[in-house]
Amino acid sequence: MNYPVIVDVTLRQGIADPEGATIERALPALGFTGVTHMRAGKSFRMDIEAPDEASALEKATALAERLLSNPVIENATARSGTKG
Amino acid sequence: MNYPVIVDVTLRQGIADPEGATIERALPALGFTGVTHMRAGKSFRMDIEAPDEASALEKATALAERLLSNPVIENATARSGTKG
Amino acid sequence: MKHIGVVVFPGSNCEYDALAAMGVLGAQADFIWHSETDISGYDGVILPGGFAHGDYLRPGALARFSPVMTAVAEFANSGGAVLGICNGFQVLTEAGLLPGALQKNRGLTFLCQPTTLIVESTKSVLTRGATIGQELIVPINHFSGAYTCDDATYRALEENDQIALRYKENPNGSRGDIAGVANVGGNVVGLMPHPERAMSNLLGGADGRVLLEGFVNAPVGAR
Amino acid sequence: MSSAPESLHRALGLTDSELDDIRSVLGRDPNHLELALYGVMWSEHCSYKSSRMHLRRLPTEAPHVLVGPGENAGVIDAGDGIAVAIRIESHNHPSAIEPYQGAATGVGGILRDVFTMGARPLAVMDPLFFGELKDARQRWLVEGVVSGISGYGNSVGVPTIGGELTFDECYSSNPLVNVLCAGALPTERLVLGVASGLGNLAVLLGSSTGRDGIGGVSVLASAGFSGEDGAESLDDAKRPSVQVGDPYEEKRLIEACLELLDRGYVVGIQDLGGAGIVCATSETAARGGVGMDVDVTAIPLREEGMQPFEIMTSESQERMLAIITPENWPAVEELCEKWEVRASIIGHVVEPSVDQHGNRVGMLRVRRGFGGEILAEVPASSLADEAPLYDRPRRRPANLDAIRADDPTHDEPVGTPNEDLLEMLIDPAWVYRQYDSQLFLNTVVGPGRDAALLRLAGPGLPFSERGIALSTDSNPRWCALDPRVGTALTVAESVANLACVGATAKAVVNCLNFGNPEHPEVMWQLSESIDGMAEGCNALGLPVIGGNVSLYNESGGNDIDPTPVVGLLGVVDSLIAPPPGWAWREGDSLVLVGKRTASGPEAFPLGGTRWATNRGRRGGMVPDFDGSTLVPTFEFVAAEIAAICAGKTSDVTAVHDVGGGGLAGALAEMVSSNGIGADVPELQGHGELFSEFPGRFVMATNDLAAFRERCAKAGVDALDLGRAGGSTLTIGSSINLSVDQIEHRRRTALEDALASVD
Ligand SMILES: Nc1ncnc2c1ncn2[C@@H]1O[C@H](COP(=O)(O)OP(=O)(O)O)[C@@H](O)[C@H]1O
Ligand SMILES: [Mg+2]
Repeated sequence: MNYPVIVDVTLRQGIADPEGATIERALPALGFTGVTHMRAGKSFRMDIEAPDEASALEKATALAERLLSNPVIENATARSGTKG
Repeated sequence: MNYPVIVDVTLRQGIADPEGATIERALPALGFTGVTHMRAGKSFRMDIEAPDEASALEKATALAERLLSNPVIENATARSGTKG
Repeated sequence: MKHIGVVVFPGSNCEYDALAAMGVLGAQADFIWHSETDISGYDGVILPGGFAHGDYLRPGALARFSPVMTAVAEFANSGGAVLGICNGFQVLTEAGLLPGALQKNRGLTFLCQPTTLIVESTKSVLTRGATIGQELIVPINHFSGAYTCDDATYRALEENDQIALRYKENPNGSRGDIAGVANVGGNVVGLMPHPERAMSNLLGGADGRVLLEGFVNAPVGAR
Repeated sequence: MSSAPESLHRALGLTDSELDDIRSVLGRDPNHLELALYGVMWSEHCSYKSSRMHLRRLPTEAPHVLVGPGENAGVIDAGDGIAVAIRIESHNHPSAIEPYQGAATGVGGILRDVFTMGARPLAVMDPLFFGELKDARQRWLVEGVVSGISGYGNSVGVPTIGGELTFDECYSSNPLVNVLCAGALPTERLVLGVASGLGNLAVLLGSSTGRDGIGGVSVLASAGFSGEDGAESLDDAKRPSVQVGDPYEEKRLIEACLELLDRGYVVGIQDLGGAGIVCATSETAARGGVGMDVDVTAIPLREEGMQPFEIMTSESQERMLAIITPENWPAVEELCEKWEVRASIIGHVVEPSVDQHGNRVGMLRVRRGFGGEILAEVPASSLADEAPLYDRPRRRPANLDAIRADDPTHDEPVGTPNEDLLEMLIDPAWVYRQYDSQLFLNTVVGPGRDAALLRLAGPGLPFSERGIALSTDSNPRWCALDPRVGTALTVAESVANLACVGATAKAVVNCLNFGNPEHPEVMWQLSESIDGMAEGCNALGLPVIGGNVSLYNESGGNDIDPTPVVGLLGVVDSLIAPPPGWAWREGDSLVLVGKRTASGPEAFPLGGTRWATNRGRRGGMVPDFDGSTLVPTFEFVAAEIAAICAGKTSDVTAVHDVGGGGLAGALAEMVSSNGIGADVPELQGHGELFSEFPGRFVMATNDLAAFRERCAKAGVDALDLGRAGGSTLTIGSSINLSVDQIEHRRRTALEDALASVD
């Protein structure tokens, strides 16, 4: 079976996020107020062939940690996506 | 109140995704097989001040469409995040 | 003497180069800081290369909200000559003044190298002095230079003769080998290669001259 | 002020005797915060405590030197009212852990060192050293480091115009990422990092301060990696040291600082690098002989709950400290607002105190609020300049004689010379294509040639017809065999590179990358290498105007080969036409200029060459350094090419120095640059094909007689090397390769290696 999986990669706490900070700084001028703690992250959507969903997620987690993120600055988590 | 919100930005269907394709091509060599349809996307986490969650999400959707994505190539959706 | 404005966003970095090129061509050129709202008095406007607002979010995404862009849009809509080079091209697409979008290069790396361009149309203010089929060697310097658009837009570009320049050998995965496009009127044009870097044999070639000369000497639009 | 617990100093990287030194400076026990300040400022990285006594042996003076070692960057007078600032630094350990950000923040740091002097950064170079690419981790490092330099350098808007790329097993666990920056300024605008003027304000510019890089200098840069697998074994405790670069912030900071200087609003300015605010405030105060009161509550923070020691030692990137008069504050604030650069008054310049001996001592006081509680109070100069000096034990490696005796010079060739030659050709274009090398319209010769050559021009500079040339060089294989001679030869190699673009060498900066200084063999290598650099520089008439020492480049107890990197700055007096480059024309005569054979016992030594290394032979002897033959050769070549740059007609059509890959390598590189082959008569075996000693140039001319006459007049040897033409490179009976084969191999070697799968 093929299971849709999403891997979210976010910056670890305490790691500076210049992109998020720059976007946040720009918002008031665009008329968006009351937005704080903006953090930019990445996501990867994929289909994973596995006997069941749990092992698909396991595979995705390994992939997330080994390839899609650098654990020194990033956290990566896998969740199941929706078909489509 | 401040509501945590996540905006997911993905490439529109039919738009080439060289990043996703490159990762997918590299996978077998690293021992990951059975991974297909890899698509790279972005996510933005933020806190939005609003009277209730629904209006926070509404504000996030406007932000997502006006700024966080380029509708020529991307789709954007807002969902509520978890506190923390 | 023509008077050209070079828009400077925080993070722009080719503004001095654009200014120098204008000087070589005998035009008077001045910087326009991005917070300016009045750009009257210019015969043409250049959005130079660089990383406006750090290119954060997407190249051009934050810059298009800079106050000056409202004035640039008005200038463009009234027929004024507007040229976006590299990052400036990205800003113009984000602002909706040119169709399409620019995505990361196919190889996912920044590319700084000479490219050979083929002039596809002489309808734009940039290519009006060149001849169709003319080959020009002009360097590229970008990470997100792959021109992207949907099928309908691409057809429209071809039908309206909006494709100004194509690469002879596609370096970045650009749709249809597109290096530069114009709006329907031909007065707004954007390209990823840097003609201002090809203005002198001391620096490796002067093929950019025919492009920028055409731009500087474009008849002043109905404004 | 409560005093610190007994063992805290060790956790902060201070030894017991260093704690005693601190006690005697203060005349009391230090408190926790004071100890933390000493911990970072007396770290190897900040204090040069193991190397300082040796560095004093370098020549540092010449009439054109405006600023020598000791400041943020060295500065020379380049003529026409323009001064050039230059500095090189390492970012080795951060890059091993997070290659993208490690390299990116390395670029950010070196730029700040240069614009601190009032110079606009105009060029970056990046000497890089990795393990062999057959290892997947090395490929990850290479891709990360190169994209980090590309991502930061391109975005901040400074062209990267050259560097180095070396692969060797010894860097597998400890890659080296050095970055050099050169910038220019109107000579009269030169500023130094000095705080003076009682009542003046210390203003922090740029990013807010977070917990990033706390203890970076003491933990990351002043200790080795413990495990076999280098950075992979790094424990979690060291991880928060990773910093993220923000080139957009830096770009605005550059523009704001240069404008502040232009307008004369600034008395002194200093970048924040290693050791953050404590370093910048104590150094500026110490240089000015004044005291400084710093208010920790005035520093904008990015994170909540930060302790004073974290605030004072954080290495958050993209920050500068400006000393201004109070009257200028409103103007400074307004200018910074325009550039969207945050500016906060964090310190006051105060009267020095008088100590028990009646001496005036500028104190660094950390307070909670101006005039508020004093959290720390120490003499600024004791932090900045009075770290202990160590004469660490030195020992010549016991196995050095055996290694030298294992000389490959007389090895029988195993493969054919054709194969040997192809194997050593590699064009680093995959790397430098990722760098914007053309910004500012100055780049006459970009990356990929012998040296980079730029017009000496930039925003705000007076007009000049001059050019500047830059090169970085290293030869760790030679330096492993003989660090003294190897380093001297590296200097020579660098001067040769500059001669190829017509430049006269003016000043050296160096980055000394070595292993663990607590290993006596490493200290011996360092000391020998410094002597070699002094010898090379003296012979070639060059001052050393700055540098950086990176120690503890080791992993699992194994030190890297000694890797002194030489950065060389030269000047071309008139640059109105490009130098000839490598591309000869059909029918040109080829000449080997310079002494045909090496100085020393072997005519064509192969120790330390690519040829030997490629067959796993790492022993042997290096050639001697002989300044008396090098100087006239370099001067002759530089003058020949300078004439062309000045617009004179010349019969010389191409030039390239003989370096890595030897004479055969040089010829192959020239062939591949223009697609025209050459027919060269038989040389003296594979020794002459592949020996790499410097002082030789391949030059092409379309008037052999005239050219030979000029060589003779200059007293420089000239050996006929045959003719350019055709579509093959033939060297006697040993080399016969098509131009296409050579070109293809050079172009694809690196990309193929990066794409390989293990
Ligand atoms: N190998 C060296 N040769 C000459 N000067 C050196 C060397 N290493 C360091 N220096 C000089 O010592 C001074 C202090 O260096 P450093 O502490 O790295 O500066 P920063 O505080 O800017 O990081 C610099 O001016 C530098 O030029
Ligand atoms: Mg410094």
